Amino acid sequence: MIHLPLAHLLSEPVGVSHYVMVGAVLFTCGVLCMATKRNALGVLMGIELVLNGANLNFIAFGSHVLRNDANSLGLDGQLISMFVIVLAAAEAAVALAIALNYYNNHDSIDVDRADELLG
Amino acid sequence: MDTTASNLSTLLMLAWLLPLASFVLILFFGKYMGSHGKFAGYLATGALLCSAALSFTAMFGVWLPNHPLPSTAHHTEEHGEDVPSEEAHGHVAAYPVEAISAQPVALQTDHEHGEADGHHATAEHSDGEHHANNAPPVSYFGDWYTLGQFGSLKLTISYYIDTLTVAMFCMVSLIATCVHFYALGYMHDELHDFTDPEVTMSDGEKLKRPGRFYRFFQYLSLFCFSMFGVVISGNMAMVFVFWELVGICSYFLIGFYIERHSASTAANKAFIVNRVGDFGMLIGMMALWSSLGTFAFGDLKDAEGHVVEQGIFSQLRTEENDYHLQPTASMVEEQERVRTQTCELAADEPPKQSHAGQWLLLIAGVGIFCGCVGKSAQFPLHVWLPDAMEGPTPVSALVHSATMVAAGVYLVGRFYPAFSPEALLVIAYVGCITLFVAATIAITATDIKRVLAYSTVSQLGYMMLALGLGGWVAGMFHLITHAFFKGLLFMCSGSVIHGVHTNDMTEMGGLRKKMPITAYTMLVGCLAIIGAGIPIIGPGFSGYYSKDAIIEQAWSFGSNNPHHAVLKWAPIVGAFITAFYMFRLWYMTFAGKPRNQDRYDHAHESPRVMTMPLVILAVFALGIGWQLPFTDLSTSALLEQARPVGTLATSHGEILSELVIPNEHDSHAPAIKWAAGWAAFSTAAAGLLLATAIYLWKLLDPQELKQSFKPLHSWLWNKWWFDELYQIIFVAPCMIVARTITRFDLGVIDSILHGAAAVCKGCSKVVYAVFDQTVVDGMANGVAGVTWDLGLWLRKIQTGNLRQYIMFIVIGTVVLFVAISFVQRTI
Amino acid sequence: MNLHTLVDSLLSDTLETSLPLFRPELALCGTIVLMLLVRVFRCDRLLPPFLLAFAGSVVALWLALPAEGLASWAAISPQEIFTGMLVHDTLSAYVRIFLLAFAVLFVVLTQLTGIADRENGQDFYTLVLGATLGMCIMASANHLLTIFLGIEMASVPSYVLAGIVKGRRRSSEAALKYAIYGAGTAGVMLYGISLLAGVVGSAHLPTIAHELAALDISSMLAPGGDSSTVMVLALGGLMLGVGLAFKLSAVPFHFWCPDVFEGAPAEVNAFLSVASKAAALTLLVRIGFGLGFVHETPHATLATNQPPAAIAQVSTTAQPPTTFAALKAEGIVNESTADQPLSPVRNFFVVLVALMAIVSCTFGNLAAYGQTNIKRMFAYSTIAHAGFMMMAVAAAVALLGRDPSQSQAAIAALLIYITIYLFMNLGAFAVVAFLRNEMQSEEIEDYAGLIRSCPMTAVMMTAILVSLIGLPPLAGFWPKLRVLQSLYEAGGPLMITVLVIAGLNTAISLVYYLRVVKVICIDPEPDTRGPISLGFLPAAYILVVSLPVIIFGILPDKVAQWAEQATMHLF
Amino acid sequence: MESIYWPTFFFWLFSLISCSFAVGVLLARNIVRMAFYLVLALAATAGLFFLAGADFVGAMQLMIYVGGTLVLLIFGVMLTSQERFIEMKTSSGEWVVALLLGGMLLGILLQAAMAVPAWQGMDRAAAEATKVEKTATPLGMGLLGVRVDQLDEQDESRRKGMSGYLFHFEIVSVHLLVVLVGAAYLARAKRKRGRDELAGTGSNAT
Repeated sequence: MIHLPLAHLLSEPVGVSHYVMVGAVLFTCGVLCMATKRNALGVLMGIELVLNGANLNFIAFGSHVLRNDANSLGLDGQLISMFVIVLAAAEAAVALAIALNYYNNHDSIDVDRADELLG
Repeated sequence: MDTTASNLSTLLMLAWLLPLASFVLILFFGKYMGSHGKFAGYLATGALLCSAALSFTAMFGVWLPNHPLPSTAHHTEEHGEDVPSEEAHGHVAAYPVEAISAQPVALQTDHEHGEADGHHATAEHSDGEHHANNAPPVSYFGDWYTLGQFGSLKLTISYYIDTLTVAMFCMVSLIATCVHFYALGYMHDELHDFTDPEVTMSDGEKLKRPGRFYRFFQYLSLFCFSMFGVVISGNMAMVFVFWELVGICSYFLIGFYIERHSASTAANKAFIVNRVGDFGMLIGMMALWSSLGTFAFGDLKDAEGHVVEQGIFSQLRTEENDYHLQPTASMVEEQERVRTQTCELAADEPPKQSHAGQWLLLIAGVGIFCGCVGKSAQFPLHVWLPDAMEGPTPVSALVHSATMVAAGVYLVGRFYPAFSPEALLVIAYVGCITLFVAATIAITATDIKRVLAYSTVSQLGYMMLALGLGGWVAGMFHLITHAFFKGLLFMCSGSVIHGVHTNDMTEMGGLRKKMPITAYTMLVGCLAIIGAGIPIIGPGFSGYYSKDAIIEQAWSFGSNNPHHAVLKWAPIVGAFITAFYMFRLWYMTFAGKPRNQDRYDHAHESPRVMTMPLVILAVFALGIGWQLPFTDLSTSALLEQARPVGTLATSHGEILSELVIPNEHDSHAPAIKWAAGWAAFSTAAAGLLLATAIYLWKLLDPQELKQSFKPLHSWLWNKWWFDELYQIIFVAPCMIVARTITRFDLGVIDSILHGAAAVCKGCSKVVYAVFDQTVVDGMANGVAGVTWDLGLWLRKIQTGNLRQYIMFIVIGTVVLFVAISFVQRTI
Repeated sequence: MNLHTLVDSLLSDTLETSLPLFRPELALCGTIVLMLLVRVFRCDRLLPPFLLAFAGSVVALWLALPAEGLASWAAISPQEIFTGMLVHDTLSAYVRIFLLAFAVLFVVLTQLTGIADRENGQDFYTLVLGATLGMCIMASANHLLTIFLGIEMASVPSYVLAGIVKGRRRSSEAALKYAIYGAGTAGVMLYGISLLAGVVGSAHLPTIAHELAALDISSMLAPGGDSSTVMVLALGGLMLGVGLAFKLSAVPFHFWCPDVFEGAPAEVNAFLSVASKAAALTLLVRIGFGLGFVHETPHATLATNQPPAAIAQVSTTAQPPTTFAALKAEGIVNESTADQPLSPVRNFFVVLVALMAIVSCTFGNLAAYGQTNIKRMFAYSTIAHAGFMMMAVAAAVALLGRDPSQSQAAIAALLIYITIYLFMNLGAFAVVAFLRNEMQSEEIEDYAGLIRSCPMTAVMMTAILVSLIGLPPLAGFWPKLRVLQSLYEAGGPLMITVLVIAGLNTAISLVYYLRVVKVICIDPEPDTRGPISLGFLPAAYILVVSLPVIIFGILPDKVAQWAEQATMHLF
Repeated sequence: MESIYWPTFFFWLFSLISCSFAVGVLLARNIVRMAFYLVLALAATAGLFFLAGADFVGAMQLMIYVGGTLVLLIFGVMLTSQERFIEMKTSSGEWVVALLLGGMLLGILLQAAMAVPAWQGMDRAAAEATKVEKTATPLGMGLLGVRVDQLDEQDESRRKGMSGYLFHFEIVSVHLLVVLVGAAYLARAKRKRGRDELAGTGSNAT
């Protein structure tokens, strides 16, 4: 019988590490999104990704399914991530309002147009 | 046993001397061998073919039957639980080193416990099994001929044969044979009167001269003889002699087109730079000889097998001391004598016991390594190798990528038992800097051969790094795989140059359709050099196995020595850059649209005599890392057999007490293997993707990039300003001194007469200029001015661009993380 | 133990302990809600937003003051409230008074400069009070989520405040930069928090300190130890530091600061540079002391599972020890044994904060050189001062394991600094705001010859600028001296380096502050400028706000006394 | 051959979707397409939440993020997309710098993710024995300040760290109020500007 490593990969449970890696990818994508998008709304989407990456960490650290020892974050993880979701929503609302205000003043949503303040 | 020794030494001696015979014949009769010595080529090629046959006979006919490789199946049965599941199913030829290493890993654990207590606590561990494992590798040492005995100094022509020697013979002879065949085609211009398009005479005509076909092969034969000599040498003195011979051949070959100014300069440069390194090597040899009294590597035995004279290795790593490196009593004495003499200390002051003899050992090790720095083009003596590309391409392929430059690495590997951990650290750092510097320069080079030359320097850095980190097999393995794929790459580039008559990649493009064999064999070479393979489980190209082994060793080292984290990251970064510039080269040459239609139209595939070696080498570049199906034979298993004594142990620094050179088998621990494998794979893939995005998909515009990174580009384009730096530091002062002396000679009297007056005048001027104007005024104006300028300059960082600010968050975090991890250790 | 005791303890903790101690913040919440109601029921003619905000902040300040005057501070016992989410001690009480007092002064200032007219007054004051609320929470945070929440609550309204003048391009640009930079650093900080909490398994600061001590980091760092876990901890700590550095505008996370200061109105700048910095520094102290120090006996009422009676008893009987010796005698501080496991944590903190402090201070002072806009110059000055204040925190934490009484002195220096900085910066920005209203300009060169047009303002501005340099007769001298003294006490190569750089920076800062003084006092008046008359109330406001700069310079003892009292219960 | 452990399979599935669409957001040029990818990435993350046993948070993620925040963002897209088409292309140099830095950051973070021994997975038997309980009730109680999971915690010192979140639950509402007032203020149409100019900014230094 052929013993595919892929099958081995699928037959073992994943750990917190795996979740944190996914979180790291989301986080990095988010940060890069913020750093490369010239559309302010794209930047805001990057923020969402960043916060989501961190949130995934909280969920993973608090999960009893992934890690069953005394030192896990427990319910705190989920509670914190709920607050993060709420705070992210609030932040998104304000940031969007600011972006709209910017758009009204600059007639553009390009963040590279924000170049009057420097030095 | 005895017959094995004599058989081996005879076979290899023949293989060694055949090129010499060819050289002598061509030297005397070359001119008469056909028109322009056409027959000389056949003679040299034939000699090399015979050498190759003899080498392979030595390997497969004598060595392997007498020293069978340990059986993989047997060990997995014994230690099955240690090995990841894919190994349990032997037919997945996943990773040969792993399979072989299974046994020592298990044994090593108890070995290390003993070592933690100190070097002396190992006596009780010397049970049979332990010893069998830690015994020196099988090697044959003997004298062929004693040149003379001067007091205690005995100069002999001796041999030291172990698996590494045989493997090197096979590798060198195989590649050399391929190159000879290739050169038969490549050098056909030399078969008739040759017009050198790059040399213009004073009358405006191009230089016309008779062909030098036979002379080329004459040099090649001499080179092969010297190279074999380095490999088979049994003592340092003999190594040195052949070392110099190799250098001379290199000089001849680089300067083959001696009429070209660039070629003769390059040849001179190579020779001089190598001398700098050899000077260090001589110091190292003196240090060794003055304290140990011998140059020989191995122990000389009489007919009954009793040791008559001890070699370097067995003196430094005695059986009683469980093969740990320890300076001999004579070394301790010597160091102490030097110390008391130079420091003028009172003789009754007690000797420093802590570092007894270690400094001397370090000097010897670093001295020998200096020679290797020169020969293997390591930083800071790497400048000669790219210039050496002035030689014909077969020379580049054989001498400057596969063999001669590898001699430095080989010597480090051969001399390995005598390097102290501190010396290894020096080696590792030199390798690390080399690999990085050269790789970055390769990014911007546009001359196809120069890209490959820098790539060679960088790969040699990899090998040195691996050796310095304790990865003996990893380094040697990479030496062999690299020889194949780099030889292949160079010959492919030669084929391209032969086809389009230019070295400049900006004039190529789209050649894939015109020269398919070259293109796809070169693709194999590129994939091999970037270490393409399926991570963790394999299979992959040959570079995949050796490069992963190096990176694993680096990670293993990094986790033991957090202070030297840069050594852990350098090979990863190097892998990224390597993948980028190699595929940049391939895409620029073979993919896309032709940049110069004229050259494209005239391009053609090379003749069969040139493409056949390419195909042969491509097969090796693909498969030299594999385990031979249904056997236990693989390159790494062979090398494992030659592993120097004592390198299985984790060794600790004496002078730098926190330095740990980890046991190489530790690097195959699943955690390290997994992380390092993925890191290597992902960075290489990222580099490849970046190259593809820029040069194939054209998502990013290279011109725009060049503009964005203008300072960086010019920094790299000018090769980190190394040549200019050396010009300023070394060459210019020499010139000035020379000129000064000349002038002094001419005008001694004048200068004495006018001197006094001038000095007085000068002094007053200096006082006025320096003190009054600079110090007094400068203190007042300068400090304020400097801070003011600094302040204004700092404003420029605040660009006003929001996205750059975001980028600075990332930079700040990363930089602070790095800074904190360094600063905190020092406080 | 069952659900009942849990609920009981929650009720007693919340109703009896926490809410009474949380009254000032509740007053702020009430004002915010009231302001919304006033708008909903359209009675803003009756209750103008300014009055409401002023009354609300005064009430909050009054509630925050100790009941029996300043003498009764000693009666404040350090305790955790809201089941350990916040900590209430003299430090948080002091900073809260500071913040609310600032809020009162700030509300008056905005009314005088007229930035919050009746149309958008409700919005403006809601945001100001909301941000102040967040800062109060930052100052007493005791839990990683509270830290994040506090920073968000302080920052998000500030983003809007930066763009409060809707129609201006620069204002909207400033708001956008502030918001996006802030959101980015908040994300990084959150990730760091998650790593910290994930390794340690708790988000409650004292518990984290406890767990860190149990981890025994020094042995993990030794060869063969689990150094990779320490790496994760360091990364988490660093990323948490990024969020704080953003609030502190410490280099290299300061990029928002000059742009926002230039784009936002001067009043908002005063708010950002004083209140926001004070809260962030207090939070920095909280984190440094919370993670670098294990409380041997837990705070009196933190254990929610104790029966209510016991809580009441403990909180009444516990006499707060006043000296370090007493603390030591009671076993609260045990310098040799209890703190050793945490010394790597402290080292990390100190190195990180000291590095950023050095760089911020130097960078801020140098970059301020060539500025032409006064707000932008003050932005860099703020960065430099934040660096200086961070040095005090670094010194305090460095001294923590060795000499807690000196450590307290360092924190006292910080508090004095913050307090005096309030008057300096509020005064300076008030002058800038009033002058802007008069002459429509914020360029330094337009201030030429101000001493002849409005001498009182010019003199006060000069006093403030000289005080910002830290020259002796004025108040700014004392805190700088004390910080330098703490650095000297802390000793060690790093701290001495910091000391030297701090001294050099004082000299560097001389140039650009004095340049403004020169423009104001020596340069001739331009002909184009009309007469400037600030009016009585603005002039009086400037006088009131900046007089303490002179008074505290001559009589520094009072502030020092408050500050020293405020640091009493850090251990 | 061992049978497939389905949670792991779904983990790889969801994480693959999530990561690849996150990369999609990063690489997409079109803002609408970005929003769409973001929806998918976030929804897949919600799936990961479910897999980790956080059912309630997963549901919240779907509702608030995917349902709420994104609708907000898409509103923004619609409100601002009326301008004439301007190419907002990021230059190659910036891309390369960003990718290099991002790679470094990712490397550090991934290394951190793999570094802690306690974060490695359990073996299969232990994982299958783990009981997945519904978390909505304890979460609700936790928000009200009663940590019912404190009851099973044996370790005294850890129990103290398990704080109730009543405070945050209440104070966040004030925060949301403030934030909404602020957002509404900015998003409101400009009114007469005379007084703003005079008092608010005054500055003609534009």
